[in-house]
Amino acid sequence: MQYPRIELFAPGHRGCAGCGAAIIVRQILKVAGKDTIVTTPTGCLEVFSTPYPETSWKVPWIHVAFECAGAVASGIESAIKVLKRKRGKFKDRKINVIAIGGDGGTADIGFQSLSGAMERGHNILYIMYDNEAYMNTGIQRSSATPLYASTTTTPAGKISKGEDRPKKDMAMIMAAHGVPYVATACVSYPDDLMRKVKKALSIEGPKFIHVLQPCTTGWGFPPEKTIEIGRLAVETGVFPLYEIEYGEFRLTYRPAKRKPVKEYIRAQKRYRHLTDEDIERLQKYIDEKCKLLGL
Amino acid sequence: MVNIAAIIYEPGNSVRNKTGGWRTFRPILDIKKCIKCEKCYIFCPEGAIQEDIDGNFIIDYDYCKGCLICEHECPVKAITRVREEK
Amino acid sequence: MKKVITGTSAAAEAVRLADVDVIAAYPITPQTTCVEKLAEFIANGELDAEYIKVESEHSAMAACIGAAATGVRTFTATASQGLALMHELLFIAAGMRLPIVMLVANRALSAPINIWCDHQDSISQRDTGWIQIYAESNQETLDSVIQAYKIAENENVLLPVMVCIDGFILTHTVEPVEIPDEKKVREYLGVYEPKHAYLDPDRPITQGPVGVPECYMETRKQIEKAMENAKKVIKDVNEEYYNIFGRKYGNGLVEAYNLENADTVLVAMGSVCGTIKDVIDKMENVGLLRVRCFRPFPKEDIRKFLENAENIAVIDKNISLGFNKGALGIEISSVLKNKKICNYIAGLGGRDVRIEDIKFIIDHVRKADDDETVWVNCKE
Amino acid sequence: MIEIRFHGRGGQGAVTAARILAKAAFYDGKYCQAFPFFGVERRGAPVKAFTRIDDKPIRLRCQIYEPDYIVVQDSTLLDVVNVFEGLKKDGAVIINTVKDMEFDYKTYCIDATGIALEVLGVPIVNTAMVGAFAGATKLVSLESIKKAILETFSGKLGEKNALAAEKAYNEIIKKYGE
Repeated sequence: MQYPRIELFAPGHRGCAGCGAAIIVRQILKVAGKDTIVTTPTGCLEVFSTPYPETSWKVPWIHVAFECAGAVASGIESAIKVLKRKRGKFKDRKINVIAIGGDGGTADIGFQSLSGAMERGHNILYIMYDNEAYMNTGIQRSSATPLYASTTTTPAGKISKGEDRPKKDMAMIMAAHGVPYVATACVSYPDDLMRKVKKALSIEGPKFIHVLQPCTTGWGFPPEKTIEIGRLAVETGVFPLYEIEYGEFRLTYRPAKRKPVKEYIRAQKRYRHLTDEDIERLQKYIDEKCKLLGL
Repeated sequence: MVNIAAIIYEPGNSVRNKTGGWRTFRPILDIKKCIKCEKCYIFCPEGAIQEDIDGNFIIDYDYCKGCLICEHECPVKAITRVREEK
Repeated sequence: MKKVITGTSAAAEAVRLADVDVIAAYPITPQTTCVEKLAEFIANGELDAEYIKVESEHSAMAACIGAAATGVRTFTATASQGLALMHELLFIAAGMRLPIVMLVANRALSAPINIWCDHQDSISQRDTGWIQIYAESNQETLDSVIQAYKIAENENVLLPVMVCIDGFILTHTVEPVEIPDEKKVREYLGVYEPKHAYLDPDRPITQGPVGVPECYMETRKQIEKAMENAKKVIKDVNEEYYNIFGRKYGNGLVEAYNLENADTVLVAMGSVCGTIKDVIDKMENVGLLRVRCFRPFPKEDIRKFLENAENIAVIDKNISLGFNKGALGIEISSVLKNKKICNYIAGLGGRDVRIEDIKFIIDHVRKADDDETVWVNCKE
Repeated sequence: MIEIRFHGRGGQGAVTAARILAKAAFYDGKYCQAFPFFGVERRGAPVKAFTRIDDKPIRLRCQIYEPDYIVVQDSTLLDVVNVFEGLKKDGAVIINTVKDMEFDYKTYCIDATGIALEVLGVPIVNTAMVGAFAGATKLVSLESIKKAILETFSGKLGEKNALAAEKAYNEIIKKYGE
């Protein structure tokens, strides 16, 4: 038996067929276990998992607003501390406080709140499931949208190649907060992702994991390819997997030979406007980034 | 009656929402070919693939939305697709 | 024990006495001295609480929501721009039925930027589902914060409460305040033990789900019902508090002052009521109806107490731009039929409301033929 | 009701002086209120603070326009602001100066800077001025002033400030009689 059998995210949710976010949540909760409280900012996950009177969550869960998951998690963590200290509740139990937010709720509107929570040193784990755009509202660009991706607010057109800015590097920004643990992970590598969640939860203080989540609807690929696309992102070096533990950087996966970025790009509709020359430029950009990480 | 603050007190009660009706294609798992690598299990967005008491993986068609990640990821082609027909 | 302290210190003392568990706050004038005092209490071991030094008022309220939803007693304080920044979360705190208590040090809103007192900040949060209590003195500030927990945590209410005090006029003024016995207050309040909402792995509930059209309206109606319930609870708490601590404020919702035989009645909120009382003590047939609780709005009491008034002068330290009336003026007019009600916009942005201004208002309303709005002591 | 207005410069502790006076009145069994006039002034700019003292609870919340007393912490303020504005005809002035000044009001001159420099080593005159006020008006007792000062400043600093107040108090009595 490879994976824990515990299921804390129930079926019946309204996620798209092939939704990577749902897979990520299943994987997270398998390692986090029952003694976990989850907060989710507004976003796809929040919406598809809790249309009243139904919930898919089997752990205590709370949604407050779009831009404040970091602060909400801070409040929960502080309350647990107080309950332990003043009332003897949860005595000798480790209660995990996990925020699971999309890239919009994390890298954009929730960025300040997240930064505050990380800087203050709360014992929380923040997981960003990154589908590289505002999928909940219909594929608008976020600061996590990668270069050249076409979204509804950065559409490719006669004079536009889609998004004109490179992706914001959230993991490195979080690492700059000096938190004890930062990692990147991808839905397609469950062993790696689950090991990182487990490790993060064993560390006291603020932790951040950036998880890539290919989105069938937003990226434009058939639902069965969610895992394959994620794998391509990693194998091409578009999305390197690493962890930074107490400031020490370590690649956690090194492709035997990096695949051409073209394979990843051509598999998605959001990039279909790109010419071979465009992809060549992207390849160069990715090569440089990989070189920096020693990949 | 709506609960105070619309709090939901029944954990995981979305199970009453059977999403099997979403399917266009139905994955069929051939347990004879299955090598129990658990890929379909860990990659199913619905958690609709579970082990039965004999240790075989079975697909819960009440919830399977027919995304076919399982079919696509199966290393031994133990899962195949058929058109849903009414 | 009596101490000469500021309004913000009085609020902080109340928070200490209430044994609050989690405080999340961000500094803003003229509230800051409150959260500084609380930091001092914690630093000296006089209050055992987690103090989250958040990076904005938005996060202050979000952290309070997170903590309150985990089942502990919470407090924050803010003013003006900070309260405005919290706006969307105020709806959420009320919608999630979390008994958060907040001190609002009333201050004008930008632009132009102004740090001084008026009520525009809290009045602008009128419809968020928060109970609003306006205190007249530092003593009432302390008592109201303690009472706020009793009211907010009442099972028939379960709504957040903001205690509003006039910036500088109370926050930075020292005066004698009776500080009740800690043990007595803690006995009175007890420990907050929610039945409806708390995050606990042993009882995994979902808080803050998607309120689909089939349920949303009901949740709003439930809050309205809770507001209605709050009227009685606030009155009861006012009495109960009097019996234990020896102080009460009118009937809890409104305070009637010199209303017998009054043909002219001033209606106002907050610290200006003290000045009004001093002025009308020396006059004939002038009374004051102090609205202590703005939400829930005490319609019934207002009708009852203003029944015999001929000249009603409503003083507002806020303005509904485009309607040329203050919020209290609008609401009093909607509650009373066939009455002459003049609205006086006064004290915006820290403009002092002087004795002569009160005298002017009384004189003006008595002479007025019809409803009128007057900007008091305001140049063209 | 007695109303007192303090004039000082930002950083000289006029607000603290107003509060110490209020607390002292409270220790004498009276009701009191003290509040600043908060502007945007920083260190050095002219500032005002107010104290009210009464035998019954004080409800008035407006500023003080016709004070019974003014306390001028810095005589150079005379050139900058009209410190006498609204002062009642039978009101009095307590002013920090090395000179013997005469105004249209009963005037008490005190070299509070001298006392502050001697006792505290810094020219912060607020506690000396409160002591002088007590000596001049007898509205509050020296004991209560000292108690309020010791409550405001901890340890040695409190003791020194209480001494400064006492010196100023005695100085005024010596100069103007009981």
